[in-house]
Amino acid sequence: MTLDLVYFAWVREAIGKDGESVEPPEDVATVFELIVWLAGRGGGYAEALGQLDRLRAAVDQRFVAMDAPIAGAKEIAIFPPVTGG
Amino acid sequence: MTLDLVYFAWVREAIGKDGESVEPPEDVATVFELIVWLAGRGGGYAEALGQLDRLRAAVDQRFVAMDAPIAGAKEIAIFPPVTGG
Amino acid sequence: MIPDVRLGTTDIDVAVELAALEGLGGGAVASFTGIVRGDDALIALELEHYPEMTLAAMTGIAEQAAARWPLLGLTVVHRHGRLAPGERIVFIGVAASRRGAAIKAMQFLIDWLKTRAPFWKREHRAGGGASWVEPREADSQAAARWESRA
Amino acid sequence: MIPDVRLGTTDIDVAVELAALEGLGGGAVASFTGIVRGDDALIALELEHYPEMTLAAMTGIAEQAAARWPLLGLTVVHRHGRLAPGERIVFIGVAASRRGAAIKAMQFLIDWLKTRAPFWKREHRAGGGASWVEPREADSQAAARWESRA
Repeated sequence: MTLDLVYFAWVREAIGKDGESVEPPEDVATVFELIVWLAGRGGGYAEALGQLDRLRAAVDQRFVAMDAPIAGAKEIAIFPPVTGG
Repeated sequence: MTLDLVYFAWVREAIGKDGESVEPPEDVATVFELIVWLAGRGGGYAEALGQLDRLRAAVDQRFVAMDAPIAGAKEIAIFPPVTGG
Repeated sequence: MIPDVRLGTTDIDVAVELAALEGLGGGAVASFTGIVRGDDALIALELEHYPEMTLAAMTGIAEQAAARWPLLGLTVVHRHGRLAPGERIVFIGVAASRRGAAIKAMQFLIDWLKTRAPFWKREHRAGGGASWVEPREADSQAAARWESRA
Repeated sequence: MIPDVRLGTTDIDVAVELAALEGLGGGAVASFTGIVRGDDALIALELEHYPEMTLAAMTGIAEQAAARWPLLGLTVVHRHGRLAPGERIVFIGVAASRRGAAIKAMQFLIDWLKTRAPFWKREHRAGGGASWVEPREADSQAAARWESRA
């Protein structure tokens, strides 16, 4: 399964790009597991994704909880809590 | 003791003037007693001042409760609850 | 910060009032504008007031707001006299560093102006009828909730 | 009533937005304007956002407000990009028949925009430093109090 990932704010900065396409292994079923798998790449990924409580996510442009399934998703966004308004 | 009375809204309309000077008897000591004394004049006074729970008052331009003393007061205003804003 | 409190008969320029508040360096400006509703058959709203007392009462309410919240600017403008449907009656604008203080102070100001400033509204209707606006219980309750908070 | 929700990079004309809301026949217009604070050494505030999602998220929040309160008009304008101190970030304006709905909806909108619209603020300071704004616990709490009310 090919997923489009997008990153924002300091997640984007630490990883060093604003998005990419990935093919996670089949046992990666939730946003949480996706983040753990990505963090396992080390370097900027580990830095950006190491603290789960500082992260939020959206699946296909909708905010989701960390245990949300990723089956069928096209675009998954990972970012810090929002600070607009 | 001479008091300047001022009336507003339907109190003014029922009494038929926007104010007057009065000399209440000495045993009239509070706003409540003043209103009862005025209502005793009958006619528009009785009509305007008959329902105490529909009236509010100010002594020398400050809102007061009905049991407020009137000793030393110069101007006493009697009116319905306010409806501005 | 000295509250800017005014009473008059001319229209209120909301853009001018807000621009002044926006320029005070704060991050938040909250405003409220009260307007004569175009209700059925209403042709005019008349606001009677107590000339010797009104501005002082409005100023007292504004000073209460300034004492309760950290504000950078506070403007209250209230009109009296005869107003047509669609005309502005009252403008309240509050500037503060953060939104909590600005919004709460704005809400407090309108709640207390409605119940503690000496204005009386009369509605003139098509056909010649006129009636004094009755006080609303909801307004008393809205004002009372600020009593218990220092 | 269809909420008027916009996202852009140009300045917000508060006077024009308010005039439109004042003309809807209601008795109450409440507004909130968020401004870049002139804090110590801040030279610019940068707002990053999620282009494919932001407007839809803002619209969803506005529709929630329209479903919860009887509103006559609702305008939300949010900017993104680089803003100087004193510039407007966000404008929220709500028109309703009575003030309770207008003020509550305005407060709901800013509370939820702060916590449920995909924007991220970065502060640029004199000397070249830049830091991402941390989310505030007070903002989470302000947003959460609307959860329990249908």
